[in-house]
Amino acid sequence: MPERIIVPFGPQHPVLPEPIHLDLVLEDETVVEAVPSIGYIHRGLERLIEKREYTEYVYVAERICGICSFMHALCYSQGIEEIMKIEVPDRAHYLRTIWSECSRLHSHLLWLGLFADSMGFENLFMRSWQLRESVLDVLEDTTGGRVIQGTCKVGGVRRDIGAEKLAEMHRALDPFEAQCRDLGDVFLNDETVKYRLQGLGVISKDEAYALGAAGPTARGSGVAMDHRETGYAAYGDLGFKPVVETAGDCYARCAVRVKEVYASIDLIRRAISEMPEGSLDVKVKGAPDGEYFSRVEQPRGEVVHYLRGNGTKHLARARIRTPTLANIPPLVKMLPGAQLADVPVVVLSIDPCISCTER
Amino acid sequence: MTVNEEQTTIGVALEDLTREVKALQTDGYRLVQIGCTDTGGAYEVNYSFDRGYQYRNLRLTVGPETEVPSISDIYWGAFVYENEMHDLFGIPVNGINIDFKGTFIKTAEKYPFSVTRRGGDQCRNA
Amino acid sequence: MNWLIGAVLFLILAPIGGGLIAGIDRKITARMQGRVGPPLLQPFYDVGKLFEKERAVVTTAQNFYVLAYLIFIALSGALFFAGGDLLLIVFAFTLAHVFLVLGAYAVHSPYSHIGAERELIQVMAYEPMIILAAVGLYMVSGSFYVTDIVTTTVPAILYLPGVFLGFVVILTIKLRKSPFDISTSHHAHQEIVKGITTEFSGSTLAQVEIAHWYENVFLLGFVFLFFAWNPVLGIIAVAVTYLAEIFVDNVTARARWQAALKSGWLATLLGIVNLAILSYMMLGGA
Amino acid sequence: MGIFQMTKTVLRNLAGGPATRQYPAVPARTGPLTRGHVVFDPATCRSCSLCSKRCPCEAIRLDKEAKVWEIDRMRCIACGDCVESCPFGSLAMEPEYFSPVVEHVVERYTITYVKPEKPAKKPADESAGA
Repeated sequence: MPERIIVPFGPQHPVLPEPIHLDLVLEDETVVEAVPSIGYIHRGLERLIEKREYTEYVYVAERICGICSFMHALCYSQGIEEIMKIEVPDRAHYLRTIWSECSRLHSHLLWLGLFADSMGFENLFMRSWQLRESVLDVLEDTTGGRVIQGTCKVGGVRRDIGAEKLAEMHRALDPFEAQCRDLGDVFLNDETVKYRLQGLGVISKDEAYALGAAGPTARGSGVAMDHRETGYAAYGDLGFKPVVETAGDCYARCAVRVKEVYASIDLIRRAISEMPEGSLDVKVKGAPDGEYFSRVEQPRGEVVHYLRGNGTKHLARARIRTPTLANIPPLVKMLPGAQLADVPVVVLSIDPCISCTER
Repeated sequence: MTVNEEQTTIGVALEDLTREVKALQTDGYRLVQIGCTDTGGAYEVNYSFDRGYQYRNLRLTVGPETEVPSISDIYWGAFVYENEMHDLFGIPVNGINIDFKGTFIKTAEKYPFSVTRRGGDQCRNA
Repeated sequence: MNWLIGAVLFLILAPIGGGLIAGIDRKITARMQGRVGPPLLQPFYDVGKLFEKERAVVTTAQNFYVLAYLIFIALSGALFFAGGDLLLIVFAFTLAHVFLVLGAYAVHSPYSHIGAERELIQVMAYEPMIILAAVGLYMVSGSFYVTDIVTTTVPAILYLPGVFLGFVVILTIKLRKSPFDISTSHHAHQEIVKGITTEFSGSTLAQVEIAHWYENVFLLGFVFLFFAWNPVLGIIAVAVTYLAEIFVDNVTARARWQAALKSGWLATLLGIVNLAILSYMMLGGA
Repeated sequence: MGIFQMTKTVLRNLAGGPATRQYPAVPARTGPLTRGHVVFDPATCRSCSLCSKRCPCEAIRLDKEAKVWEIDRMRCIACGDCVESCPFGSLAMEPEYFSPVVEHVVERYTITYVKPEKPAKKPADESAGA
């Protein structure tokens, strides 16, 4: 039997700027076992709900993650609205959809950049982030924040996007899509990228389903599961089909995200042209009493906010299951058999967001 | 195509847990999450499952020191949630396939969400 | 006396030239990536800062090995510019890398150990090709001495296109450029952190960096040999080759070590085929 | 073309010049809505303390007796909730980011608002800004 060595990976590793620790048991350069551990930055945000009024917790929920921030706020608000039976105006639904998809765009472009970096393709990394910057500019112009938008609230949204800005965004979409397609072509067609990704970290459809994989990790294995299909916010009006790849390897997971970038651009375009007029929010009175499992599709997969109110201004419990936590078991199954050189690629292919996980 | 999401919650007794979970697995449900809520002296443990956006919850109510059987032999991926139950709430879980024995989530304080600790840890901001 | 002047000039000017080349490299790379990039003299600032750092070492032996690495790299370059024997130069060059690998093995860090293993694989990948290049130049000019190769009037590149191409491939390994930056890269974003140089710090790391500058100048001098019959063309060829390396660095992902080894040997094969045809032609012509 | 797919982008970058800016020599891009930092106007504050109640991170403290309004910049997350909740328009959000500091200072203001002499049914024209 070859000699085994243990290579620590993380919690502070330059290729993965997230505090997850993996003990990699190696035989030569092949991984035989990977043991993950987290909890380096646990913040106890779930307990903070007992000290904050439910309307203010939106800002805390938004700060669970710096990338899916808007979607955490959206998921939380939707949960409260469901418990309190609040009907949100249509325009708020559409604005929420636009900001959600902008967040998805910036998250996926960020991920594509990090992914390129993990396989040593610096130029592609720079290009992805350069494109992401234009999405962030739009977010800053419309919400006031680059990554923490702070525009979602219980009962609607806090800000409107003016007709002029909407038209400008609509005009900018076509050139932006062309640039994204150039970028996507590199990810999907470049030989060196394919050589690094194809056949790596394969997880079958059944396995992905049984392990409870979420988001692009599941869809890359052929599980057609995307919470946007349930038609929350304006997705029901806009119509939506999940992007599915069947190979189940890192290349498939990358392809899912690249195609979701295109799909998001398309959704934004349609949401802008079908934007209804109307009010932005409804007045929220009273306090939530009841419980609800609110679910939203984040860039990384489905997030679950379990909210439970007891008739006071303070909720009794918020439990947040982030997609990365659900994707850790598939990751543990993917790693054995991979080369050490491929470990960063495999780990990044689930798009780990540890700060989400350590809510 | 829009699918309507439905949520149902059913209570389950401790001794029926593994049998019920097994039945759900045979029906093709996937495990979404396991989450605990403390209800003042006891815990509610929600085992959430999903099949085609139909959401089902098994709700187990246990006392502070009650041992809960692991479902990780049915759903392999359950170990993350069960370790979390143990590390944050101090609920002993029996027979997890990958048992981190309290080191999965390394918090400064042991069992920060445990009911027996209530009142002891005041939030600094409050 | 000419040989001494060449060697001394190399020892003094190569670090300056190598640093400038590194600075230009970083600037061009930055522009290819749409960045502003660091100032031209940034590599010198970096090395200067490294020398000011506190000496923190795990095993003192590593300092010795790295110093030996620097000395032998400088020696092989000096021999080259003094017009010495190519075979001796290649030997000194290889020995230098053995010292670097030993330096990395001297510390007990998994990252630097794996980096050292990969460095050995790289040596395996590029070594045959460097020897073939020396043999090819001998076949064209009839001498292993750099002085004779430089003064020859035969356009070596026309006889050795395969050997030159093969040499360019292994140059990517030697310059530590993507796709073959497997043992260490210029940016620590790698699965083995910074590979072979992970555990070197302060002045030791500065020595590695200076050795790298010497090495680059030496290797570009090697490229020049293929075009020695026309010095102007030679300098243009060196610049174009280096630009091509930067370009390749920017349009490829990092390969696994298996691919690096395979490419190195494919390059060697190309060189062997070239030499076989050449010797057949020479025998046929003779 | 499978190999060297990136060529197009590389050439475009070479021709188009850098896309980055040399921050902080060149200031960061901000929009009119950018939430930079909160500014306080002590002349209009009527000590209603809504801002400190609404603040999700308890960065604002108000002492009605001493007429002191405090903000802890290190706690403030610039969400803008206080600005929206202020009924007198004493708070505003400026788009510039607060410059980094090396020590923890709590900014303190003394409220200079003086109640008008006689309640002459002053119309509430200073409604909430932002």
